[in-house]
Amino acid sequence: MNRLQPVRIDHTVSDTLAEIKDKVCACIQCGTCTGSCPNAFAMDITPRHLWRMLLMGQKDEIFTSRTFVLCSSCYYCTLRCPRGLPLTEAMSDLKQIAAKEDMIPHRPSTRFYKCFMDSVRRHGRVREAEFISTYFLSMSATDPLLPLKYASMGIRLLQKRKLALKNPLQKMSERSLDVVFKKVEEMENQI
Amino acid sequence: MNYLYYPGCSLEGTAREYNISTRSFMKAAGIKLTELEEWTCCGASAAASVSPLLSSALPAINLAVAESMSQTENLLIPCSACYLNLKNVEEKARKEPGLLKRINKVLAEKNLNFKNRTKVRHLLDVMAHDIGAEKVKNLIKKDFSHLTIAPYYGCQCLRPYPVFDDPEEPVSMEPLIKATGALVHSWNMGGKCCGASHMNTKIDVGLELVYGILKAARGADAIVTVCPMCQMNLEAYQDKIELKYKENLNMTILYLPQLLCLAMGMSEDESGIESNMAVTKTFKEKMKKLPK
Amino acid sequence: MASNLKIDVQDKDLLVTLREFFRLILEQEDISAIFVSQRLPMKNTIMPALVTDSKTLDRTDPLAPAFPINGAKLLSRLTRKSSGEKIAAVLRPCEIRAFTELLKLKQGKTDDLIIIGIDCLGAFRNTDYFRFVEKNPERSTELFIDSVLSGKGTTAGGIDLAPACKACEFPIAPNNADISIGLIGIDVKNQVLIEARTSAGEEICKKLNLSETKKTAERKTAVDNLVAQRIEYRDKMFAETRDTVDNLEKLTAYLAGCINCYNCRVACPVCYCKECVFVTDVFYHEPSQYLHWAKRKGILKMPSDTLFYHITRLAHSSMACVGCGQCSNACPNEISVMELFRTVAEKTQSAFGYEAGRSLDEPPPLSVFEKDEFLEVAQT
Amino acid sequence: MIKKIGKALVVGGGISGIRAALDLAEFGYGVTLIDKASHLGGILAQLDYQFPTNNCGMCKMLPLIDRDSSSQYCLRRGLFHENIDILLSTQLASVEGEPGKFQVTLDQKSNPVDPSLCVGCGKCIQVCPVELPNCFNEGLSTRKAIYLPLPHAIPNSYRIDGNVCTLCGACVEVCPTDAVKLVDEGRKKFSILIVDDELIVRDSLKEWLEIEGGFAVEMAQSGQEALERLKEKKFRLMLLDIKMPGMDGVETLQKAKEILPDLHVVMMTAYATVETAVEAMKIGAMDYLIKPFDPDVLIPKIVKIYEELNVSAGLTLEVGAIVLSPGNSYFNPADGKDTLGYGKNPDVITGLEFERILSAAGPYEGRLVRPSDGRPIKKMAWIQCVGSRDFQTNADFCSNICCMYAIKEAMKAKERAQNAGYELDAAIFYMDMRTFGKSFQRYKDLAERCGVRFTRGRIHSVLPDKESGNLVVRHASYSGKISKDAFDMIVLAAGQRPALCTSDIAEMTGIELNSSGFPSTRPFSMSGTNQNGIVVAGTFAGLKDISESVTQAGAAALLASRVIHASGGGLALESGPAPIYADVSRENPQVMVVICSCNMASGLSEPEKLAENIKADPCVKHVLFTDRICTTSGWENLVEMVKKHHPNRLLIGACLPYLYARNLKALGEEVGINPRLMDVVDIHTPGFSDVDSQDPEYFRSMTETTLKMSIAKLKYADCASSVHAENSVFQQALIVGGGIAGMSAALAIADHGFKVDIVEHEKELGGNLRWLETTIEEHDIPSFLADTIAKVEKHPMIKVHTQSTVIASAGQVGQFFTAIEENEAPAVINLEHGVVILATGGAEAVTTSYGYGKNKKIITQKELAQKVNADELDIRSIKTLVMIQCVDSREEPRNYCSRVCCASSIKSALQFKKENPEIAIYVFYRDMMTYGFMESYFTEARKAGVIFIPYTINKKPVVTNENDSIFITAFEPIISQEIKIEPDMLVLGTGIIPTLPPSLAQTFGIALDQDGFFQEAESKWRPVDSLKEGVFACGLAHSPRNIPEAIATAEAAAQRALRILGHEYIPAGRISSTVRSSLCSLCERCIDTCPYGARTLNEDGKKVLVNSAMCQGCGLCAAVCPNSASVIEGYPMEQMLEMIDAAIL
Repeated sequence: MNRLQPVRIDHTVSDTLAEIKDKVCACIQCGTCTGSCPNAFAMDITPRHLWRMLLMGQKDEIFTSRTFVLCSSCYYCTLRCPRGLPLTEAMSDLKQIAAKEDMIPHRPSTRFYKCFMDSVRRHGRVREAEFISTYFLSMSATDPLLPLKYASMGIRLLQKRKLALKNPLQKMSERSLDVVFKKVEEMENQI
Repeated sequence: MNYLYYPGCSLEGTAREYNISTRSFMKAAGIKLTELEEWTCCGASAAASVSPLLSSALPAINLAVAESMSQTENLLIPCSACYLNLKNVEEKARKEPGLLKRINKVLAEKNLNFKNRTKVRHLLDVMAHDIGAEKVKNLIKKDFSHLTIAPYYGCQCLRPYPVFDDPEEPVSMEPLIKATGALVHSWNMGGKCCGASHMNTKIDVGLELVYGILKAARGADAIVTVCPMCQMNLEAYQDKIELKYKENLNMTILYLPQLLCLAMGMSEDESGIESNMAVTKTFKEKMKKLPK
Repeated sequence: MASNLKIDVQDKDLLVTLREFFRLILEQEDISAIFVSQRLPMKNTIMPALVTDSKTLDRTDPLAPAFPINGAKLLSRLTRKSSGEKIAAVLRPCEIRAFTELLKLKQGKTDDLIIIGIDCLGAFRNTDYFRFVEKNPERSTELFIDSVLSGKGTTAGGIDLAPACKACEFPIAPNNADISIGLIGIDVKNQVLIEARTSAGEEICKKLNLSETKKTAERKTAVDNLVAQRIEYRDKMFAETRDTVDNLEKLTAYLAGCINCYNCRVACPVCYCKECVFVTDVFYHEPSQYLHWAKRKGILKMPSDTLFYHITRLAHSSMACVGCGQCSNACPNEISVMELFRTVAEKTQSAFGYEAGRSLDEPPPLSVFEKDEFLEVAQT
Repeated sequence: MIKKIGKALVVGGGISGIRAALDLAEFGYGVTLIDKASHLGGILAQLDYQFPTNNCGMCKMLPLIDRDSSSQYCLRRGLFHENIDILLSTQLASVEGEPGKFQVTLDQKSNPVDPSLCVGCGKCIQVCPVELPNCFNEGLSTRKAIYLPLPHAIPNSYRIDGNVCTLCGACVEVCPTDAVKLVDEGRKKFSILIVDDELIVRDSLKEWLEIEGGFAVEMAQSGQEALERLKEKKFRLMLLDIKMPGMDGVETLQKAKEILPDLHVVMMTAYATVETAVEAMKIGAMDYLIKPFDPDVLIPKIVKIYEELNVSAGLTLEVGAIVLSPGNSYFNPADGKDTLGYGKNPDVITGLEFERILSAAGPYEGRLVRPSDGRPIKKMAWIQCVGSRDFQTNADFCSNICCMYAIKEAMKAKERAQNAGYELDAAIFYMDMRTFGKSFQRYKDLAERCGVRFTRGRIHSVLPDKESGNLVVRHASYSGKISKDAFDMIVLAAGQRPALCTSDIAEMTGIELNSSGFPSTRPFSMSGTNQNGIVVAGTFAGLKDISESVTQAGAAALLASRVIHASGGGLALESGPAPIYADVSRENPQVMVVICSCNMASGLSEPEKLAENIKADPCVKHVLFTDRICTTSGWENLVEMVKKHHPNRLLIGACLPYLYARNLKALGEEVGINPRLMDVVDIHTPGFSDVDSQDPEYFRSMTETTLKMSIAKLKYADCASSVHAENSVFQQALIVGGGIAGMSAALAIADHGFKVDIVEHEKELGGNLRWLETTIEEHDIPSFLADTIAKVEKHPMIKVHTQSTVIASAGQVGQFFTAIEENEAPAVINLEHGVVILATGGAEAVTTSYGYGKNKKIITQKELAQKVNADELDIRSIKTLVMIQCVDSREEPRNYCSRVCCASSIKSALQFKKENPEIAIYVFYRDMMTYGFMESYFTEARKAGVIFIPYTINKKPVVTNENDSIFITAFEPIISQEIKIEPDMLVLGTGIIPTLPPSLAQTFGIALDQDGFFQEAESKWRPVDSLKEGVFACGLAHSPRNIPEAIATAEAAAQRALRILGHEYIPAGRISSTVRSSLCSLCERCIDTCPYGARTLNEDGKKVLVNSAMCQGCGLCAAVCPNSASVIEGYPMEQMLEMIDAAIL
């Protein structure tokens, strides 16, 4: 981890991160989050390290790491943080940035969520079969074999009457939340 | 006691047996559930990763509908993810008045108004505290004293809001399990994370977490859950885990109301057990051979 | 600090050379008197004396194997208050060490004092010395010196050193002597080693224009060997004494001959009380009390309180005991007081890492409080 | 004894309350000291060991001067002082009036066990059927409903815990002296109304409360009916259901309160309507109960309410000032999100519980075993900051003392293990090791050398390992490495919380509370509140260690005393006549021996034989047996015996000797026997020390020996009734140093009407405050300083000597003669004064570290402050600022924390961030010492974006100069990388060094510590005294401190000085040493040995003198003197020898 050349610390933090930085700047680097995280074993840098990089303005390093996408929202860190920082929320804020900027390494996650939300937008409720197939489609350039990994699962779900296959690409339904999504987009773009 | 009822998307699909068993259980306990009219998706874990406002607006739509239906009744939610999303809005809108305004600006598109008056309740909370083990005990018809059940709570009904149970060492399922005569498996994995949507995006990480849980459950006859995502992660990947870790950890995974329905002597239709993906042979046999 | 100097021996006569050296010192402008052992005119008696007339120095005999009194006590009388004049004192190492203890007890001062230490060749018991000197009234000291320094041993005329001297591991003057005269391991036919150990000592030596010399390996080996030999004797003595007094009954028997004459106390250089508690009313008990005690066990040794006396003295003085042996010398009933004292002192002093007479900078252990001392006692 | 008119009330009898009470009492005021508990001592009653000595030393607080006016035994057992009325089981009920004239009402709880009858035989404990956790041992052992609240208290009598007593009456039956009056008529008069629509609820409640609880119960089935009943009868308590048809509970509550405003209401609710119940509490309900009810829970709860309401109110007093010192409470780690398993796992305990485990009187008699299975503890961890520095528990503060007590406990535990023959693995998990007090850092280093492991990191959860039963702790190192460690036991440092009574007291007195619920004090004061005449002491305003508590209690006493004095107290003197005793010095000793037989009835077979053996001594005239001497009637019997037989000496053989001190004094006055000729010996303990041996012969011989020893003691007791000469006092003070501490002390003394001389070597008063602008709380320093200087200069009793120095001093407490030299117009002035306070201050340390002096951009904190004050700094132009803390500090040779530098850095950082939000500030630190409520500023600084980077002593930041630029290269442990910063300015926190010249210390005969600060007589118990009585120190001369802390030491020192100045003569203690000069060899060992500096050589060096006021009669001089030239008067050698003779019989 040590680099020969010391990192020049620069205070100017990118604007995109400013809001998240505010959420965690009272951090005391106690490591409760790291010690609590069930996914820490799979992370390349620990959550505490991630927050520190955020405070030090190391944006590129943050997004080349896979730490934040590995957050499974178990809220252990939020529960235990002695400073009461909204850490799970800050993780999902990072995910939002990755989604918005469509960062390639994080596509499996961000696309997954996007397809899910598209399904919700269209029907008001999620259509599991539809959303899974659009997800596979969106990932086909990155991981064309992805559908195969889940094929047997699909079949088992079908057998258990857990997947409704009808009308996979149905029109906007009565319950459509399109207006809501539009309004949200409009409001969020204003800021 | 009557409740408004928000099943959520999963309970219409992959978790249909949760929906079935919850309704059966409530009926047996003499509780009337009124399903929310035209309920919509809460946004699951996806909305928060896409848009913060949307992640508040989607649950708020349903809370606004609930308010319009009843001033007094609590909103019962079996799915932990939905529960947390709705609870989150309830809590946040109370603390940040600005958010309430912004939400209502969005909800105006649907001609809805959200006042934040409905109390969001998790199914487990209602079962453990409003109904209570004493009452459940009276409804039990079968003796499960030969079973050991591992209670698995998952994350989102416990954290970040410790509403009805200890968020580190939860216990609220235990009296209910004991009411069936079964023993409670002693472990400390009840509140641990199952990996959530990692199973779809980072499957290796997800498998590692589930492996840990299943391994710790060894010795129990079944794990009971109160969350569709937990249920799915625990039941649907057992073969993949066997392949990866070279260990057979097959385990029956039931929803908590399913276990109670079975103990009340309900049929397969009423408990929805035919939709479960992991019910071991041993478990089935034990179901047939009850102690006298 | 110390500088090594020498004086040449005149006509191979060590005593004459030393006397000349003392004369030079006494003739120093600022020195009014010299305190040194003298051969007294009557009965070959050796006693310390305060000499102001340099002519009388030809009877000076610091190396005679006689040790009738520890000079520390006398020096304390000379220096308790300032006389306004300076004196020099020639002392054996154990006298300097005892004086050091007295200094710590404010019983003397060094402001107007030059301490001249001299390598100690040992001494006989008082009674032995008289037997010895009677045989060779003229050159007894020379005989003794020759015998010791030539390596023939300390026994002369069938008489050996007193046990205290045989057990003494400090034949060389301690560091706070201003000047130390070295003899052991030195070719005393030709020269004597003079060490100036303090600035006062240096100053005097400078005035005497002594030539420099080097400490030789021979001296070191000779001293080391002597000390090793003494320690061997001493440890054997400790072991034997311990064996003899390791319970109350044995100790009572050991001291059975005591008659409360308190000679040992008077002879002891570090027993400094003006009036000993044992001669006060406290120990003049009511007649009924003696009877009461006698009745309890059927017998009461008279004089009473003898054991108590020795134990009290051990408690008060063993920490300052330098092992000079005057107590044994003084006992009319031949009780081995020195052996008992040294054996106990070895324990009490080592418990505090203390060594009586070693350094003026070490305060008497019972006068200082150290909170981390004897923690094991606190814990039990 | 001289008594001043003027009285103070001290609320809370922990060490702070005791200190304040003693300080006021020693000055001469009357003090009423109350405590809610049935004993004094507060939390210290439970703590056996304190660092740095790792022992107790509470008795060191007892008066050293005029010490016969108070008890002189273990202060943890109890206290007695002529000027202090101690009221236990008593609470403050109301406060009216104004400063100088407060009317207070006190509530005193009655005890069913009559202390004048109880003989402490303990038979009641054996029969009591109720067993519950013993709070003295923090619940680690059990006790009965009838119990001794503090096992070692004196006097001590049993109490009944009314909350749990079932009124079964078993104790009444066995009590041999009818001391227990159980029938509580009160409960029958306590009428309860139960309101519920469900009949079954009503019926069962009525049954439980009437039959088992003994209350008078009536019922109503609706809100309407309840209101009717309330109009008819005055109920005390109403149990009210929430969900009822018609009028619901909340509405009923509102209306009921209109009818009976004093009615106490408890809501009854189902789980679902808990929130409504909580709402109801806002409109007047006192509590709520959740259905379904369990009688085992419900009845005690109602009884508790009854007990609380049923205290006997009504004792009223008039006092001039009130000192509030009721202590604090502690965070319960089981509350809220209990991630550490406290309350679930018996081996997870709090620090206080561990203190009880360490205690020999604790649940395991001091053995290091764990609660769950009694297994020896081999590996143990301390987890810091539980409920402190934790937003989750609303604790944006540090609890001040936990770091140090954790280290102490670890050291003590290691020592215990070593004594048991093994090495304990002790680990402390901490966030910042806050070793900010004097000597703390070295103590921590010592612990580290002793093998205590210090691991930085916050432990979030403790999980039991099912198989081993051990507790597993997971923690992440800075590098992110997760490690697991299993321990046998875990100790949690539970954080501070306000005392439970805080809000009640605040309401009564009008004192303000801070955002954390603790009382807040006035700017620049540790003790003054917004209410004049009402002051706070000890941990009431925030947890403090002993030393700080004692200091602050002294300051509180001073402020209280000032108000009393200002309102006229202290003007009049009144003194009682000295008792007259018969002169028996020419009579032969005639001892009367009275033996209390109640505790020896079973052990003693032949009392006649015992009496006969004792009588063998011709001095013994009477041997009498009686019983229950400790009861009032028993004592009266004894008095009759004395009157009948007229002995000239009295010996009592009984149980608890200390108990009789006051009785003997009274008896002496009544019958004319000097109390010195009376003695009480414990004949109970020696006889039963070997419990297994119930051999009557053994018991008799032990009793006989004990009595004979005491007879010997009495035979030789000094019967002269003369009192030592009193030492006159120059009622005037000298203060060296005119900084804020010196000025505060001067004002404090002068305000009491005594003259003060201030000697200041500079031209102006003010010291370090002259370059300080604001405090971290943003209080304005210059105006405060100007104000103080004006007060000093205008004060008629204060004379300021600027540009002056002390050149020589001689004398002792009460009588010092000091010469000072005024430098400007050279002149020597001679001063006579009774006390001296050294307030010589301190200065910022100079440094050559981190390139200081090589580049203009590198400055010290003081230079920064001066630049800012002089407006020489354009904060907006600074882009990057770096601060380095602990420069040359907390490592040898300057191995101490200077306490103010961290706060100072944060203060500047916040100020700069406010003026220039764009500025980047990096603070390199080792441990941020933002102790106590200062923590919130640390939080604020983080929130403001200041970046704090920890470094270790082995890896300090490196400063390099490159072409006029400076660079700081350092290792950032969390991102595990070297970082390099180019700041526009580097500020070094170099800390404080004392400026107390060693020559001055020598002049006044006091010692300095190894760092050159004032050496206290005892760091915890006598923090501002020197071992030499009459010399005190305060401010930075004492130790590094911030302004209010420095002022607190000044006020405490002033209060200590007033004790002496308040008297024209200092009375000597009864027991004092003396020198028999004819025997003295002038070896001066006694002078070196005397710890109180009471001995000196006279002018011509021919005599050792003893100052009888300073002598404490400890006897060290007598022990060190070989021929008894030094003796303790009244303890002749013959006496000791005969006592020894009796003992070895």
